[in-house]
Amino acid sequence: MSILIPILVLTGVGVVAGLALAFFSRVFYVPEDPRVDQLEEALPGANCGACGFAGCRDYAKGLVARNGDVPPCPVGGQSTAEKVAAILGIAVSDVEEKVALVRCAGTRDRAAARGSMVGVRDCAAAALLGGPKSCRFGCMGLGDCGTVCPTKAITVYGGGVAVVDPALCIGCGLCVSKCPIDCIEMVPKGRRVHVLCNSRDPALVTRAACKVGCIACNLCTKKDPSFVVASNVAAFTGTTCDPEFCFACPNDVIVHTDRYEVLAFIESEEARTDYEAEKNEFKEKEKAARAAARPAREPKNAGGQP
Amino acid sequence: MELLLLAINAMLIGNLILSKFLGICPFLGVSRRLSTALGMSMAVLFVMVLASTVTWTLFYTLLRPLHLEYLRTILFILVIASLVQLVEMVMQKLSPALYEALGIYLPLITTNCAILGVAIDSIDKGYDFLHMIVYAFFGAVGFALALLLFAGIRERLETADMPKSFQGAASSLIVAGILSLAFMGFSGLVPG
Amino acid sequence: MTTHANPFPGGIHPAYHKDLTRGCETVSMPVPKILVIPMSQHLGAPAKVLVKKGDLVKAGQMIAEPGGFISAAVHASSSGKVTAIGPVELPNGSMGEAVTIETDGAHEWEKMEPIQNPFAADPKVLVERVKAAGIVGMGGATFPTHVKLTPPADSPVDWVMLNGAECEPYLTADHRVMLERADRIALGVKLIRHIMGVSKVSIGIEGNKADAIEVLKKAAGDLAEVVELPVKYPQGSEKQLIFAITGRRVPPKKLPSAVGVTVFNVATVVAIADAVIDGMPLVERVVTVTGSGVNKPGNFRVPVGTRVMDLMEFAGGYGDDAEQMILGGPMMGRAAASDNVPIIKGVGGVLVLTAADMKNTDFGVCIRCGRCLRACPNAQNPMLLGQLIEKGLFSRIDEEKLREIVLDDCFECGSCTFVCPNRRPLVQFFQMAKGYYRSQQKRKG
Amino acid sequence: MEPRTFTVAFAPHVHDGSSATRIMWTVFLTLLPAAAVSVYAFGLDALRVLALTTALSVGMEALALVMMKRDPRACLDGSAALTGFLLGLTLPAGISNGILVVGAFVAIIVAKQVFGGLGHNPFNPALTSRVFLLIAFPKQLTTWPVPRGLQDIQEFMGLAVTRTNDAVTSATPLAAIKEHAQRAMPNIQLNDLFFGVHTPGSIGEISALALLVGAAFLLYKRIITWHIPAATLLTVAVFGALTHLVNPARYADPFFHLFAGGLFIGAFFMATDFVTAPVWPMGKIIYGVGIGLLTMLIRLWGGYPEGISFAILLMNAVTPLLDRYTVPTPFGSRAAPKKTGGES
Repeated sequence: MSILIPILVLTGVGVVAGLALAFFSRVFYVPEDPRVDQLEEALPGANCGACGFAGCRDYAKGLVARNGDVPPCPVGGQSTAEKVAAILGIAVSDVEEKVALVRCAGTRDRAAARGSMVGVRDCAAAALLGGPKSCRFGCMGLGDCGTVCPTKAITVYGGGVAVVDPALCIGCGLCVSKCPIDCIEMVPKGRRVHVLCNSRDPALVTRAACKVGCIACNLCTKKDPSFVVASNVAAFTGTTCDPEFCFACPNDVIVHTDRYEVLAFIESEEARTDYEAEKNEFKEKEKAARAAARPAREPKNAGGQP
Repeated sequence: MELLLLAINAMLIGNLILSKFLGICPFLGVSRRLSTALGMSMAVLFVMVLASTVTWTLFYTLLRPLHLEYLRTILFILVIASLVQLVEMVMQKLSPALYEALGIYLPLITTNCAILGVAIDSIDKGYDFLHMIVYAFFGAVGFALALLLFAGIRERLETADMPKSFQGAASSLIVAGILSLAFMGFSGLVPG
Repeated sequence: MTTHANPFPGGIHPAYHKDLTRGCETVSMPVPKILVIPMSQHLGAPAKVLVKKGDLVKAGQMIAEPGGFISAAVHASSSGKVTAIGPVELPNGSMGEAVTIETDGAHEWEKMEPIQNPFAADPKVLVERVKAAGIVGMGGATFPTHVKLTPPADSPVDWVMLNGAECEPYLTADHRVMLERADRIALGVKLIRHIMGVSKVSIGIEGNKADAIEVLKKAAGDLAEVVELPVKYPQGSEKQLIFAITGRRVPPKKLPSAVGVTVFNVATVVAIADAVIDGMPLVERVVTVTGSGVNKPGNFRVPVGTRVMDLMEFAGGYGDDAEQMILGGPMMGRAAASDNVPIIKGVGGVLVLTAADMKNTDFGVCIRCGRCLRACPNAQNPMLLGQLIEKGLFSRIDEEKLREIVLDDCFECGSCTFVCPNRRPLVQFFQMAKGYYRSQQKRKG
Repeated sequence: MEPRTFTVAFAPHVHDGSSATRIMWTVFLTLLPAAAVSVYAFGLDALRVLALTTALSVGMEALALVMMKRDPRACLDGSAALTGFLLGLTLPAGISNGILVVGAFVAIIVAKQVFGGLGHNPFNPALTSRVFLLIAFPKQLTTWPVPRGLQDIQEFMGLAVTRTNDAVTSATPLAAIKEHAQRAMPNIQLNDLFFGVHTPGSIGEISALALLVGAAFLLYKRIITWHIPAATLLTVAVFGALTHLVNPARYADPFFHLFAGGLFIGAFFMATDFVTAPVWPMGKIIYGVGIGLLTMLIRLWGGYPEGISFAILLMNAVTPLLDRYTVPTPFGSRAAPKKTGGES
């Protein structure tokens, strides 16, 4: 009998509390979509903010609120997009995975310096003073991009130019927004050919500032229409091209990543020597082909292949 | 005068966080921003006064007459848990931003030992209803004071070049330790 | 008339070094072989080029027209042939389009028609003339003057102020203008009174230019009161000047016209008078060449577009240990990377410092000494803001509304950085933060 | 003439020449008079304590900097030396060397370098350490040697000395008052408190005069502002006067409270520590008033005879809040423009 009283007391209080809570949960009911939690689960969870939302949960809410009508998560790529689409019950849109590319090869020995700077420790500050190089579009090499990179994919090597390691890059795009001179571009992951110059100055100015600047000579566009020249600088829009086309560039601005990693192309002396040798070979071949073609009165050599 | 002394005692000398070391979880958890610390303080203030009132009443109307004093811990926990659920619902409805900011720490008030501590303490010390209210209220104010001071310091430490190993909880605990040292100065201020 | 001046909060007392050039009469510099005339010498849209490569131009010929409402015309400073039109490095370190003229040495003029009897003329005609003459604020802000002369109807101006404070250390260009062209200033005041229809004109001059105060008092007579200002940097900043003379406080983020005041630099007023009376556009200005790194400090009347290297050659060259070249004063002027940059309308000084004079730029942490807070003329919080920007805690800045309260109103006078015992580059931090917010805005809109 | 290039830096290009290091060493120098008095009063023991705390602190700082892979030369920037010196000044002269090592460790490592070093410590390192020692070693920290004049030094120099006073320790005036209330008063001369050569106490606190000399220099150099010391001293005086008026038999008069104990060194040298004090004038005044109130609260009714260290430490914790909520209005926003044309 005596054991019953405490049991009753506890049960009674519990029932009262339970009923009160049930009542109040009606009064203060706030609807919440369970899909938000599912979506958050499906997202990479890097909370990098590259999508424009403040973290993955925010992005999930945005997805739910606009029923998927927001830019895809740049980090998660195709697989995440599929999961998101499954949860939301919408069709999968194709996501192009991208990686960052620093469009500059103007290392210290190639790009002219511009005065000496003191008291400057990062790109944002240096940009206010006009930058350490004569070229105002080139990488300043002070590494702001590297500090924001969540995967430490960007390093400034000895030459004073930041280089992205495509293997580490998750394509979040934070470096692009950080770079004060817009020297970094997101390029499709599969692209093999890159124009490593960002100078939108006219040819004369670019040439005075840097040995490896794009002077918009249009020689590359003649080789392959995937090259386009706009605002005084060339860009490659396709996926790949004949590696030899790159040798057409008089200032060695174009790299084919099947032949040379971007890093080696910019930093390694050896790769440079190899490149020079190959380029000379290519030029010889082209000259020979032209000589061979001339008697036949062919108007044009199609693409420099023998 | 006696109530004033009790208030000072509850707020400063016997500060829940800094001299009784109760409620450390929210103290470390929601002290990163002043605004959330303020919200947490308010929630704790509300729950603490309410919980103390309810538990005190239950104790003296139900347990004492039935000689079930030994049930108080489990009963108090039950009551506090329900109250926290209630606060959570109210807050989610009325202030979603604060609800988001407090996050997991809001339900954790349930296990905030400060609440249970105050409820049991006021029984142990044999306070009457008025003293119990004053004790709970100023105990919560002391909790809020410590939390706000701490949040201010942590906001300031955001700009500090702390060594990696001390960032976060490590330095927070050291700050809490020093604060606690400083609160030792109040010892002996009020006898009892 | 009263000469009482209200001291503004904060401010600093740097070493002025004005004795170097205070007594140097202005020397006119002959036209150099090459003139590089940028299209963007003013605040607002760049001017639109009217000439082509190979054109022959005369001195005073308009070579570019205003590119928008807030913009100004640009004129050739001498006669010669246009040899290039393209981007060059500007004094502020950026690149901008410029017309390069190879001068012929004849210096043939093509002036505008002088306006006869200007005080009977319609003020609109006079404003048109100021616009056609390409006049901009010559104190450094380079705001187009014709815009200032026509305040919008909803904020009428009842008090015009002439800024002769010249609070920047080293510079004496305005001082010399006041001494040598006091009559022109008086004439300019008369014109402004006519154009704007105001009766109250004050000329504010810092107390360390007693001779200029004397001369202007005599020249201005009843046209304007001359107010002796306390010697304190940044006394020449608009808001501080207005407070000193009128006691009116310009609210944060507002223009002086919000309290019914407009401020003109003294040199600008001379340019207005020159344009109306002589029909002469703004093609030259007085520049102080000074500092420990020059051989012969002095004041020079320089054609706009003269490259600094040409000016320095004429002025006596650099000392052996010249290390830093600053266009403008040492507080707000910009260090140029090379002297192959043109003198433009807003550059009042070329200051060359030796390594010994240069500030050590190694900076340390904030020790919260509070000197910057006491130096800030806007009573703001450079300390916390600097720390937050250094750590990139922009969310905190937004949260505490520091951007609205502090950053938007900071005019980068440099007082905080001047007094910081750990030499923290606070102004640089603020510029970075402003850049950050600008880029944020761009991304949003 | 060929174009030439120059060094580029940020505006402003000139500087007033001040430096944090110089400020630190200036504060250090202004403490020397007080140190000199205590060496006179307590003999070589005081010198030992001061030299040891200073040297140990600089050593700890160097150690911490090396461990954090920062430039260890920064240990000579004066801040560590100042912290050590201040710590020494708050300790009794006869304290043992072991405690000094612990003190320097707490001050430099725990209270300062853990938070990133100079500029970031939320609490005054010297006071944190003192309070820590007071709680950890209550006996040693409250054993006050009686000043012995120059005996020590005379002895050291081989001069003839007649030892007149062999009672080595005694209570401080504040402790005496606490224990015996007003009955202790006749034995305590305000003169002694002011000049300090005869009263027991911690090394730095005994002579109000010497501290005032140093403080006057700091104020003249504008290294510290008047707000904090003035607010603190005034609060203590007013509070002391009020309580004295209410019950003269129990509470000492305000002058006693002003000159006794560590109020002067606290108000002028500890509370004004840049890093841990509020920056705005209004905040400084609230901070000073708070220190004064808490000091008196602890002195009159608390468990400890002296409360200034606790008071400053407690108010240090309030500093971030004061900094945030006492910001003055920016120039121009206070007064509405006289002309309202175009104003929204």
